[in-house]
Amino acid sequence: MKFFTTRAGTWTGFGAAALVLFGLAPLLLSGFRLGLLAQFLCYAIVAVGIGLAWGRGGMLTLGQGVFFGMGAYLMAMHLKMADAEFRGGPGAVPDFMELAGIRELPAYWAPFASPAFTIAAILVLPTAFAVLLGLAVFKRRVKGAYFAILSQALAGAFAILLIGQQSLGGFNGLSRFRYFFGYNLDDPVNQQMLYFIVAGVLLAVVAVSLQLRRSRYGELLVAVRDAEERVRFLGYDAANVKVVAYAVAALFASVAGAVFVPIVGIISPASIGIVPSIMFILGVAIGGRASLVGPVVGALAVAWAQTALSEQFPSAWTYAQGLMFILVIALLPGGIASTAAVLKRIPTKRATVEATT
Amino acid sequence: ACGSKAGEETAAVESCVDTSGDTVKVGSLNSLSGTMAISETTVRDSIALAVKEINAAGGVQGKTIEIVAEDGASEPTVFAEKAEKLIREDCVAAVFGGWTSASRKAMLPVFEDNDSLLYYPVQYEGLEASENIFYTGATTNQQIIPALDYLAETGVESIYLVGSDYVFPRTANAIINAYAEAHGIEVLGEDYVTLGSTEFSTIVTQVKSAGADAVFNTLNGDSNVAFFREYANVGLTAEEMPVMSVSIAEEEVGGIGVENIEGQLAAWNYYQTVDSPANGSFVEAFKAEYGADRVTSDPMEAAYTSVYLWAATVEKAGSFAVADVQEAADGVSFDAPEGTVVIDGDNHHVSKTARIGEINADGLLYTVWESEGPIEPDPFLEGYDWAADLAVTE
Amino acid sequence: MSIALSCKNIEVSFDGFKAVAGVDLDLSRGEVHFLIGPNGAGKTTLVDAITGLAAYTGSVVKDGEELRGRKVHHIARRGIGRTFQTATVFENLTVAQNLDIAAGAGRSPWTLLRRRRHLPQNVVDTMERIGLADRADTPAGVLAHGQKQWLEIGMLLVGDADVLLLDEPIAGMGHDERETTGRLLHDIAVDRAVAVVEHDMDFMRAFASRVTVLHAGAVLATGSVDEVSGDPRVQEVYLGTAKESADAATA
Amino acid sequence: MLRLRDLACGYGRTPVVHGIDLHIGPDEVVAVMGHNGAGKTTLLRAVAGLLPAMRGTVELDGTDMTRRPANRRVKAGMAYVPQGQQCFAHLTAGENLRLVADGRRHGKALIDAQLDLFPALRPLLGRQAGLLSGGQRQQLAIARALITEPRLLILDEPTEGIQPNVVAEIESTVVGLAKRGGLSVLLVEQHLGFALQAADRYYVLRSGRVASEGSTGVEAEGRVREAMSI
Amino acid sequence: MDLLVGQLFTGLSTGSILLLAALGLSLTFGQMGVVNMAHGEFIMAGCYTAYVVQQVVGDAGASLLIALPVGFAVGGAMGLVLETVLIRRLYHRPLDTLLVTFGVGLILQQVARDVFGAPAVNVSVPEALRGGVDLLGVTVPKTRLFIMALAVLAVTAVSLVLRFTPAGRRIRAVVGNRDLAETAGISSRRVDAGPFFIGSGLAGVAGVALTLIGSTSPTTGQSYLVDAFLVVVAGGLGRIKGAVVAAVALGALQAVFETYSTASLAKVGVFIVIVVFLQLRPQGLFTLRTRSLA
Ligand SMILES: Nc1ncnc2c1ncn2[C@@H]1O[C@H](COP(=O)(O)OP(=O)(O)OP(=O)(O)O)[C@@H](O)[C@H]1O
Ligand SMILES: Nc1ncnc2c1ncn2[C@@H]1O[C@H](COP(=O)(O)OP(=O)(O)OP(=O)(O)O)[C@@H](O)[C@H]1O
Ligand SMILES: NC(N)=O
Ligand SMILES: [Mg+2]
Ligand SMILES: [Mg+2]
Repeated sequence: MKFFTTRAGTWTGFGAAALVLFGLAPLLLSGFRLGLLAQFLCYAIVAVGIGLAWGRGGMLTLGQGVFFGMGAYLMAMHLKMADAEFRGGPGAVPDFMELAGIRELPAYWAPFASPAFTIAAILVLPTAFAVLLGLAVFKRRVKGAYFAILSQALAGAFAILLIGQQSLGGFNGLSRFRYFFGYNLDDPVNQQMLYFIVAGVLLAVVAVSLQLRRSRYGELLVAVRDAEERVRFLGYDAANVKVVAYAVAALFASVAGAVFVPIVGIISPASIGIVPSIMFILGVAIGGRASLVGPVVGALAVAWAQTALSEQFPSAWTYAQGLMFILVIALLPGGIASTAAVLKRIPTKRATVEATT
Repeated sequence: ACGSKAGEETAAVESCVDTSGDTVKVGSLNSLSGTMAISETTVRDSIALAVKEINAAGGVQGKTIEIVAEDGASEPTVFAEKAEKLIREDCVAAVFGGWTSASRKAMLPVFEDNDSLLYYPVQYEGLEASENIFYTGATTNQQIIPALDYLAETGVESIYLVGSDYVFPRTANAIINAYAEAHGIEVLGEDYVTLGSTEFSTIVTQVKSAGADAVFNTLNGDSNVAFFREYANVGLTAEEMPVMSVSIAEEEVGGIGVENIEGQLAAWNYYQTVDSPANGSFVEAFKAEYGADRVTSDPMEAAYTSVYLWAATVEKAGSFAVADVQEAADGVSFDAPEGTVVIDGDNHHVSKTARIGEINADGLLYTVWESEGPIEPDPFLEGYDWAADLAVTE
Repeated sequence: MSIALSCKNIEVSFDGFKAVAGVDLDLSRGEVHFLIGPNGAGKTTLVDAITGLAAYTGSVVKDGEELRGRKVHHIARRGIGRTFQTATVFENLTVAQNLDIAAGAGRSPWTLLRRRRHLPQNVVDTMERIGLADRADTPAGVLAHGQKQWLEIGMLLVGDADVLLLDEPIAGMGHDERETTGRLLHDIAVDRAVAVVEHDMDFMRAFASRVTVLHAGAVLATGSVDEVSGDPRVQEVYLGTAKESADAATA
Repeated sequence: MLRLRDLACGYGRTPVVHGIDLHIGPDEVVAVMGHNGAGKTTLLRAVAGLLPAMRGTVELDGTDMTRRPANRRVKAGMAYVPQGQQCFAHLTAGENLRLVADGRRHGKALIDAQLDLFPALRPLLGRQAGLLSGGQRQQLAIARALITEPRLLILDEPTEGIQPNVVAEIESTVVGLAKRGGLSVLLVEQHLGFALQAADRYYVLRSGRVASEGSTGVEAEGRVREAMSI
Repeated sequence: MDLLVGQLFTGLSTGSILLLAALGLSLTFGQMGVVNMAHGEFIMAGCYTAYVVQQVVGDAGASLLIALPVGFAVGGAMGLVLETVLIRRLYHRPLDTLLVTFGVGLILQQVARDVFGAPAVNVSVPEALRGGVDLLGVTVPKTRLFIMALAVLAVTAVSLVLRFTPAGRRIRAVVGNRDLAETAGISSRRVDAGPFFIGSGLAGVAGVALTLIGSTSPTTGQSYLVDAFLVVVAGGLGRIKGAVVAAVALGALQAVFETYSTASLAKVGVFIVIVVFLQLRPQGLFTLRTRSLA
């Protein structure tokens, strides 16, 4: 393990991951399974952000679905606009609006015809929202379970809000995307391209997270997690430290949502409410919140297990899923990432210094 | 290595359906977990029943039908994922299932891109027609409009609209508003609650004080229980202010408690009590298979029917190939429990008999009015002048 | 000797109860200023007030700047550092990381986002000074009580605080450690103002340049060690010579 | 009274205390001294039952306590005052005392006895313990321990943070209780003077082992200093 | 006037339902810091208890009276099992309890589905509670009056126990500092089980009561969970008084929003109000301060 913390080790790790993602996976998996993997990688991107905010920063963000959803909806709006434009020329309204009886393009949709604007919005809007919300919450020192419950309620409220927006597809959400920045989405070659894009984004996100953890900021974040008040007495504004991690996690989730949309072909409130948000967290917890790759592994494992189990036992897989959460979290506090460590010290009872949650 | 760009043709996907053996696979895709499981598990059962019966009668094209079941988990993305899996990995000839419009909208591109078939068995808001979907539940002119006609006929001059906050109720209410305007009915209020919400104190108070002649209810699922209990408890009765519901079938009546809903109205195409030989044997077979205490309902019947319609179409086409099935579909009919249904080859919907039912003390619904014969499907309401503003043809 | 921090008429009350009732206090550079007084006299509360943790009336001025109403971290940035009655360090970080963080309140975002290549010189020096050089890579959580307190003092030193408010810094230390700590404090105080809250009178006698006695939220006496220890009122409420005086110790 | 045989304990897998033999006789006051980090607190936590023993045994009056949870050791007559002025912060001071007095025969009288001992606590009974000053909390903690009518009182640096005249008070109380009979005391104390004055015998720990032990007569101070400063 | 009275009543009524659902949480979450996501499923278990009892007893009135204590026992027993088997290992990892109990909730839902079937079942309302009474010109359903009375009773009982009994003191002590409680002679194991039993039992009672107005299906509990957590948070962790005020306030707020916009938007509105409110009172309505830095 020590090796991977060295510079050479880091490059080796990234190299191996790239080899698996870009070489092995496309070779071994069918188009459908590769598409599924691409979808799982989106969850993994969200997980990396949660690992940072929760594992390092102690903020249990039960509402990542909000940021994931923002990214996804922003991208979906662009795809719908592109689609409408292709079918009906500039100014045409997307198909679902016609069906809902909306004849006139709502003003806030218009800018999403521009790819550049869309990408900027995906990067900026959720992040800015996270900064505002983070400031409101962290400056007032709302933390721990309070923060968790609050962010959960946020996810619930956000989903409900979206359901009520007929100009965003309401309960059905947005679906039926045909083109992605000019490319046909039903072409298998383009679907594979999408997979490569997601894989690339994941590696980039992991790299950013790694840099943040190893930086002084990373140490500061842990300090804030463990003794927030103390940090203030050293002259830092602890709220700002937290806001940064929270915003970065939001950014990752938003990007993940944005790439999720062309891959899965639909975004609806059902994918961003309370339960999906908890699923994001579960992946991270199961993989190991405090480690760098733990969240990635956990997110992939949970998503994969979910698919595999439900294919095998369509009517009883919830049992297996529930059991999986219970067993892994109760027995492996550090997640999958800690398996080795746990095996090593089975004879004794408790970790010396327990990571505070 | 980039693929085709917008405007260019994408190479057609090869279907992997294998008909060389003596079985043929079909998918059954319903929510077996999550909030929608409450309704969709019943549909799974009636699909299985139809398949069992067809197999017992020799299968389709001499082949035994094999069901691949998947759980849509009440999530549209899962429906899309599982549909793709059924098509591409299991190579099914057709998929039966879906319930919410969101799940259907999510699956639609999957079926179109992979050129496969979905049989969707639930009444819905209309305004859709895909080559790759067969809609065997009612569209609005086979359910909502007859319900409105019935209310108008019985002298209702004002209504109050209550619905769950999602697409079907919103679209339905848009249609109702247009209808009401054209027919001089006053809409006194329109309220939406979150799916699954059980707090109806405010709404029922408002309904009561508005004093409409009738309530048009597009609530779905659990909310109905809370709504009708509250409704009964503030002293509102079916005589005083009837409620016309379009999503309450035999299953739901059990959960609401018949004492709270007796005498209220519903609009569907099928009730367990429909008096026909076909229904007699359907109900009997269903109870034999799943227990005497189970009831049959409209979506179950539509799902059951959809399997038979598929089988009949395949027999007519003499092939399982999607193109052949699409080609042969027009005019295929089946003597369904609800009466004869016929596929409309243009819009892939089926003709259906509309029925207004009243809920009786035994928990079953009894027909109090029915259309003269099956109504032709008109998903885009092209035959109704007052609806001209509502929808656009695709 | 210059006045580093000047408190005028500080009052802190909790739901009507005055924990600090009009205290004037000047802390000068070059002095180790002891704050003593019975349990509950308001010493910790006074420190809380100065560092922005408790709301108060009155005024606290450092280098001509009024600190009242400022946020905790602003006050810390003005060079006022404190330790806590029970040591609080970052348990999951190493000694070196603890100090590095304490040294970096003024760092730019850019520096923060980069990896620490080597420890800043003042961190290395401070580790030496507080006797934890050989435990640089030990997580602070496993340090003994006393070591944590040294680490806390060290964290103030690297942070360039020039007013240090130490709440019972030698609690739990053995005799030798007390000596070491005392000398350290004197050393530190050469160009800083150090205020120490303590109940250990031997320690106070050995190292105090100046003593202020609080009693029931107010200043009872102030002066040199001898002046204060000779004050009969101080003996009565605090030092005690016999059993009887304990009864008077109620705050 | 109390006998530790080859007791080892620690955190995680690393032992901090390596095989300690120690005994306390009836009505005896025994002081444990040692540098910061020598393992005094760790030892006391193991005696009190908050840390599992890795090896060895803890016996109280001949009964093996090694596997008993902390609360049952209290019922057997041990009372432990942990280091660091700990109290139930969300309860009032009065409730802190009543908590342990509940279910005891003369609960009220016991509380009163403690309040006589620590008169400073009387006016604070209605205040939330978490808001008390450090010294007030420490007094509360000792009072709480005494209410359980222990036969063995375990004190971890009890005078830390307490004003001098009350320190003297506590000292005489502890010694007095032991003298009066029925109470043995295991005391960890940094204050050499206090420790040697209060205790009958002493142990010096160094790196989790007993480096020196003996009685606290004349010359004890020299021996202790020597044992500690190596 | 009617509208105002109606609003007032609706607020109180919604509030008392929220309160009933949240009261158990204010023990398990508020006092013990356990984020029990299976609390909703305990409520659901209470609903099914009412159903089963009614199947056995027949008479709706008698079965309601029997189901209330039985529901308490069923919920309590489930809580006890959960505490003993899982939560016990997790007291030092409060946020992990959230994830584990989420898994438990999933399993319980599926169990309900397999035992009772996915569709909702009916629990009949006793004759005596059918219909409404006219109060100041509005019709108030008797079922809601019953629930209000039950909520008042439950709250009173719980706060008296916590405040004034030795058991209550012990609970608060263990919650505050387990090790210290042990050394004060309190068996934290035994004490932990107490609030968990009561809290979960209250969920069961809530479930029984909620059958009077809502549905009984495997997902029933879910609809109450998030709101119940919000009540506890807004009220201030572990403060029964806070939970009462917060429940009624949220209920009233919801009712007002609903009247002037839609019910769905009302949820969003309530959330926004809570975020704004936490700006003013970050630790909730009623809080206990301490001087520690933790
Ligand atoms: N937040 C608060 N609310 C109510 N009373 C408080 C609060 N903080 C402190 N007090 C009271 O104020 C008084 C002064 O407390 P403080 O901690 O300042 O004493 P101290 O001088 O530091 O005592 P010690 O030497 O024992 O640490 C005490 O009686 C304490 O109970
Ligand atoms: N929770 C813990 N986890 C791991 N190691 C610990 C823990 N607590 C203490 N230690 C280690 O055990 C050793 C002994 O600590 P202990 O607290 O017993 O010392 P002590 O003799 O009581 O010191 P002091 O006089 O400072 O209170 C120390 O080296 C410390 O690093
Ligand atoms: N199609 C429906 N009922 O959602
Ligand atoms: Mg103090
Ligand atoms: Mg110690």
